[in-house]
Amino acid sequence: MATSTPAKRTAAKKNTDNTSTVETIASPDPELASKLTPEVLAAIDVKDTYANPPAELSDRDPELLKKLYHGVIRGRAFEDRMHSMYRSGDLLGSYYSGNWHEAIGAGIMAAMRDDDWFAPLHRDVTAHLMRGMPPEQIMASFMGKAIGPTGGRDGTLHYGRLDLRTYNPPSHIPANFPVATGFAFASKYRGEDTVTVAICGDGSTSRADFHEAVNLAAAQDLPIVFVVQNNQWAYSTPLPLQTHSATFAIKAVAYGIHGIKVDGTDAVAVYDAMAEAIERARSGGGATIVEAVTMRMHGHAEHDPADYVPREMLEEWSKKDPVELLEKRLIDAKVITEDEAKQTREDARKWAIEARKIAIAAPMPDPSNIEDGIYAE
Amino acid sequence: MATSTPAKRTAAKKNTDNTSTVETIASPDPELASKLTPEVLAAIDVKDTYANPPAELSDRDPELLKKLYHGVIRGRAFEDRMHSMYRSGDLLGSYYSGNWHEAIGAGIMAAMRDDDWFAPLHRDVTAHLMRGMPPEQIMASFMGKAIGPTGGRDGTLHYGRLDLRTYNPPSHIPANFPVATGFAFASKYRGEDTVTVAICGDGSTSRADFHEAVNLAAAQDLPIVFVVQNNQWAYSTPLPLQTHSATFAIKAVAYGIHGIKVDGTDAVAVYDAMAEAIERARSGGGATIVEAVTMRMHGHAEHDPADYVPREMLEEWSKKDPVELLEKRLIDAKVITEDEAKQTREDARKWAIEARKIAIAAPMPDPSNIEDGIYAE
Amino acid sequence: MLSDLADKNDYTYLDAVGAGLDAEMDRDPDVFLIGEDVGQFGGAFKVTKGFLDKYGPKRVVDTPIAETGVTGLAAGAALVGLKPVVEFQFADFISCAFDPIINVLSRHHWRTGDAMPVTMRAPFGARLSAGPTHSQSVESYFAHVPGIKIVMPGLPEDVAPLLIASIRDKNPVLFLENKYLYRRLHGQGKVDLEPAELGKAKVVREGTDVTLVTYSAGVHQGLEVAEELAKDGISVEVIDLRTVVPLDIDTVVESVKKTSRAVILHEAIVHLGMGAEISSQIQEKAFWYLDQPVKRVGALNIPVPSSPPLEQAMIPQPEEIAAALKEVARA
Amino acid sequence: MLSDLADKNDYTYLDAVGAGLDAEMDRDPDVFLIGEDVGQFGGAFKVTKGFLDKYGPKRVVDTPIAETGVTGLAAGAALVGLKPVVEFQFADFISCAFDPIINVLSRHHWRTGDAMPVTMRAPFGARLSAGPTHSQSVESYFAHVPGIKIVMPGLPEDVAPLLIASIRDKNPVLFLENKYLYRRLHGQGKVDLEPAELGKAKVVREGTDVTLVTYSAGVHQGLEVAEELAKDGISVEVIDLRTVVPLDIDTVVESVKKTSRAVILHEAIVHLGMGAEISSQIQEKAFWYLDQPVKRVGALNIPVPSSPPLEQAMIPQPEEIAAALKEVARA
Ligand SMILES: Cc1ncc(C[n+]2csc(CCOP(=O)(O)OP(=O)(O)O)c2C)c(N)n1
Ligand SMILES: Cc1ncc(C[n+]2csc(CCOP(=O)(O)OP(=O)(O)O)c2C)c(N)n1
Ligand SMILES: [Mg+2]
Ligand SMILES: [Mg+2]
Repeated sequence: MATSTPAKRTAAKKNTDNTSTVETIASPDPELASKLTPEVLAAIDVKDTYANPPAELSDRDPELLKKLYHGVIRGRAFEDRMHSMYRSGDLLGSYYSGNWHEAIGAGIMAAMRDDDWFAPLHRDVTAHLMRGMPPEQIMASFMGKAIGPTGGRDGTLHYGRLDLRTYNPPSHIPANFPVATGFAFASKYRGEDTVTVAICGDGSTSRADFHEAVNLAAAQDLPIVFVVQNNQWAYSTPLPLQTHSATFAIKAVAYGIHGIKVDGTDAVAVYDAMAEAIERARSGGGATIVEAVTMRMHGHAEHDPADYVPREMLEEWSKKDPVELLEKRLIDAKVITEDEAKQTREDARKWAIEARKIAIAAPMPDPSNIEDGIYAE
Repeated sequence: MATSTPAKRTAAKKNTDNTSTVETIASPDPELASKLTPEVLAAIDVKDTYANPPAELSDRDPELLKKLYHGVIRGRAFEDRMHSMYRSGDLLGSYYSGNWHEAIGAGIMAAMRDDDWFAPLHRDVTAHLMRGMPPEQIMASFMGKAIGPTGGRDGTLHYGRLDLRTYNPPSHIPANFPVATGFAFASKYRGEDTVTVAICGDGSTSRADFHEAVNLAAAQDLPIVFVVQNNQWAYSTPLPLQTHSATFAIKAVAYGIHGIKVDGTDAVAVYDAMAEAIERARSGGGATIVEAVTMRMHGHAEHDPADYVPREMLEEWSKKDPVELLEKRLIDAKVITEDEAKQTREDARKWAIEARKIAIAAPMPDPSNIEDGIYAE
Repeated sequence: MLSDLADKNDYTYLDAVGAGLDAEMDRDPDVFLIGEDVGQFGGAFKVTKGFLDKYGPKRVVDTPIAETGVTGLAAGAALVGLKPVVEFQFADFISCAFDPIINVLSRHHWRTGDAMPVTMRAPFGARLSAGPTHSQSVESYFAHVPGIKIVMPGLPEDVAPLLIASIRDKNPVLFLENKYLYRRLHGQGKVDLEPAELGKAKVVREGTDVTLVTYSAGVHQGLEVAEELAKDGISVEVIDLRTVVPLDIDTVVESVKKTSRAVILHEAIVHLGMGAEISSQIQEKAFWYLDQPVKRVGALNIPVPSSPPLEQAMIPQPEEIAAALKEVARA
Repeated sequence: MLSDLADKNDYTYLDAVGAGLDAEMDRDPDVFLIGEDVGQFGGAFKVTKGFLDKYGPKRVVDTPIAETGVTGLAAGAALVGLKPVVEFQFADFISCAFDPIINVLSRHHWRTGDAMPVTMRAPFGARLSAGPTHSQSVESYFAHVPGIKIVMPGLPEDVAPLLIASIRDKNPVLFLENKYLYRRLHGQGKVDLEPAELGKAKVVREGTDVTLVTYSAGVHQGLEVAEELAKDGISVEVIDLRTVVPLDIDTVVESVKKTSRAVILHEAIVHLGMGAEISSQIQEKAFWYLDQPVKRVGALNIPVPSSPPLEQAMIPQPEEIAAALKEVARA
């Protein structure tokens, strides 16, 4: 695989060829990362649970586990539907797949309260759905339909509803980060115990908005959790060309806040990390960067064949399907039965098909009033 | 001292009231900093020599020591002159004092080669002078005179000359950081072994330009050294309101590069840190953040009485005059005699007075051609 | 009242900014100030001196140097019901917040229907030998973008009413304070604290021969020159736009229909300055009334020079304004 | 030659960008490409496909997502003699580099005399249902700022000559590629690789009744509409500005002196769009020749909507252009 600078060519090679363990791949600089012993990490308030075995389920609240399960199943059903809608030409443009990100969305949402504030980006369908965004509205956003959250004014991945305490972000990544600090600022200003959760990708961490927002949140002691979805690619750019940081969680050190690195394909582990970080924020203990490691299993968007991603890497990661993994574990732990699982999946499939029907039937918007609303009255 | 958020009020209080040791003050978060044992720092490629005793001088090259000494003496003489010129109304606007920053400038310049590239900011007079910028040109810049480096088009602290391989920065801080990565990029592109040194302040680290530039330099393995002059204030803003990072050197971790924290009032220590960082960059070992700790002994600029700075803090730091300290050590080590020192100071005083004469005598610019030069031909 | 204006019958442009802020913070607990050095220091120009003591660090927030971040923070806080007033230390630094202002703040209401009541205060302008990156007129950077209001008071008595209206407005408002006027201009009586209406120009001098359309410092230059020209028998009608976006073109056109001649004056560079839009609209809406081409007077097409003789040559001077008005009025 | 154009007699607008870049990189070892995903991926629109293989990672540089940083890097590299070509993935993201472009790149030569040869390529424009933050026309954000050139080719045959001239130019040049035209427009014959002169407009259709001043996609809309109107006996002269800054106003004025009527067309929002400057200058320089007010046709004063019916209602359509030309020509 050819990459941009001679020095990084090797790094990227090392990084993307060494597909025997998914663990190694997940770091921008495995060599640096290997120096981070638990003692070192403890001293700098960073936790690395990424390589931990899946969390023990026996003493867990079954309701929580079911919530996670329903979340990822619906997320996956929705993703499947969107992929097929893309292929059949239902959408105006492309679709930004959230496959393999379902456990992150579910873990986040299961740990958040309804009155907490949410500032997502572009691969967070599972989280949106769990938060109450109607699936047909999301579909409509990708179809330019009048029933979309912006009535077709904005489109594709730019959805969100303030009544669901969810920000609707513009394209620029991660513009949601500074906005999220404003949500958290307001919670503190009003003396409310609500927490804000913002999400961005590995590539987004290189930008101004990431740095200024995280530093600002830390300096102001805001109740906020910054989630970095490390899916190892930013469009075609692999981790070693994006940053030389050992991990993304460790970037917390630069801001004097807490960091947690977690397996983003393990919904329960994500839940644990988020619960810890949210609880800390809620009780005045400051901000956390939660790095959730997963893999982008599709192109950046559906039009991108992603032939820059080594096949072996995809193969390796295909074994870590967060939905299958959770289902298997819940069945093994007897939280659900095989039949229940089958039924849940079938229900979700129908639910997504139903949503598509509504979205397809919905009208395109009427242009007559597009000049309205430039200013709020 | 009242500061901006209730939580930070305590932090700032702790920080600015605890003036018994200058060491403690120098960190945005002393509590976090105390967890950074040498082992922890070693694991994350950060070095902290700040609390070290002054370097042993006996086995040093006397030429180097004299170079540092002449550098700081001239720097101080120039600063003194500018302060008095400000008071007597010679300048158009204010002056941004570099007092207590002389050792940093001298240490940097003594470690740089003439063909290295330099991207300074606003308190770097000593470095500029050692690099060959004529003193009357700098004065002229603060006076709007035709002999200034921009002929009066730009003014005050916006000077620099590309023929001296020195960037002339705009006001926006630290806009010099991304530009510096371009210098370093060109060195690498051309296979030259020149290194770039960029300087910014503690406050500047909060900005977009700092983050994007340092991350970019790291990702591209550029031969560059980023110096953060931690003078503990950014205009009226104390460290705890600026960042919660334990130190500025440790921010290197977020970029997977090296960090060194050094006593910025010890010219020899700064030289050592810079020599190490520059040598590493020159030999392909990557970038370093060098945090040089000192104190801003005047207001942000001369018009600012800085009554927000606790008096005890200034008193404490007045004992760490980098020029006096170096002089005393060189006399003690018999590198120079008392008489030589006296003579050097007197020469520098005359030299600065002479420069002022030239600057005062110089004409104001002629406006007839100001529309020329919008475009290069 | 926080400032000692309560007992005085004379106030500066700067006092009026402080008084407006104070009144609105006093009235509405959702209003807060945020920016670099706005707290204990009271801001680079001391506009918010004393505010930290009165309102405490919760409502007077000193930030790291982070124009992008702080502007985004203000957007988030505004979306959930607070009313942030962001101070940029110099208007020049608003370039660092260009991205959030146009892509986060300006479009949000049109996209979603959610209000975005962020006020952005920024001292701008030349005449202080501050050079290319401390002297810019920034209104043209934003005036092309729908969804932002741009308020630029000229008269001291308009400052507080326009500022209060800006803070109460549900939209992102760029409130550009002419820093050269801060301490040079005085208003008489007590500071008026009744909100003005945004988007309404004011005829500040009536005249019959030629219309001078201007705003901010131009209002004072214009009034002075008009006074001079009156001696020559030229009657200049001076219009203070006060809000450059939205533009009160009706008041302008009405005047031009009367005088048939128009000159536009601003301190910003002429090329694609606000004068370009105003000139085009006058011409579109009052072409058949015009006896002469509309003339624009503004700064030369170069950065703002630092050295006084250069700076003066760059920005519009009274002689140039007088000459333009005479030429258009007499031709 | 890198692209397979060598053997073809037909090329797209996109091919021409690639051919121009390739020719200049081939000729001058100081030219390098830098941006997000420009290397192995060949850029979001595949303009630089194959470049990494031909020129290697030293000269085709994939970066982190850092528009501010990369633009500043380009400035530094240019100051010391290299010739960076920065690709913005979408022109919309140039907002994140607004600060360095105006405060670092644009003013540097005027301040210091040092050349700043940075070319910034950005695919811009609407018609792809890409919504408010992927469809902007960005020329007005920068046209007020002295020191930047803004090049906006419309005809496929102009693309490579203008791009090559931009790269060789010693100044910051914003090279705005209309992404809607990328694959829709074809040029005939071989790609012309002789540099054009920046700042020169081109009369692309001669006419006598009305002058249409336009650029980029407007050129094609204009030519089509002119063809239609010819059937009605209206003779439209179409001017392609090609470079909007510096503006070749002489060519425009010369034409208007002939036709006495002018319409300006662009895809950008009318309010403070380039049309404002052009209209003002026509009026200033040819007022006594004008039989009708100059008319501006452009987008509505709203963000670019995503959904096709809304987007179409926002941006200028042929019927609207025809109506404007008819109105001005016939009145
Ligand atoms: C400021 C800005 N620059 C560039 C882009 C184009 N862009 C959209 S998504 C993307 C990659 C994002 O990568 P990452 O943050 O890792 O998120 P992922 O897509 O992998 O989930 C890029 C470059 C953008 N949206 N905003
Ligand atoms: C982008 C930007 N914002 C604000 C300012 C105004 N400003 C100039 S210097 C300064 C403080 C800088 O502090 P620091 O980086 O610590 O450097 P120091 O002055 O202490 O040497 C500020 C806020 C600026 N120049 N640029
Ligand atoms: Mg990613
Ligand atoms: Mg400082």
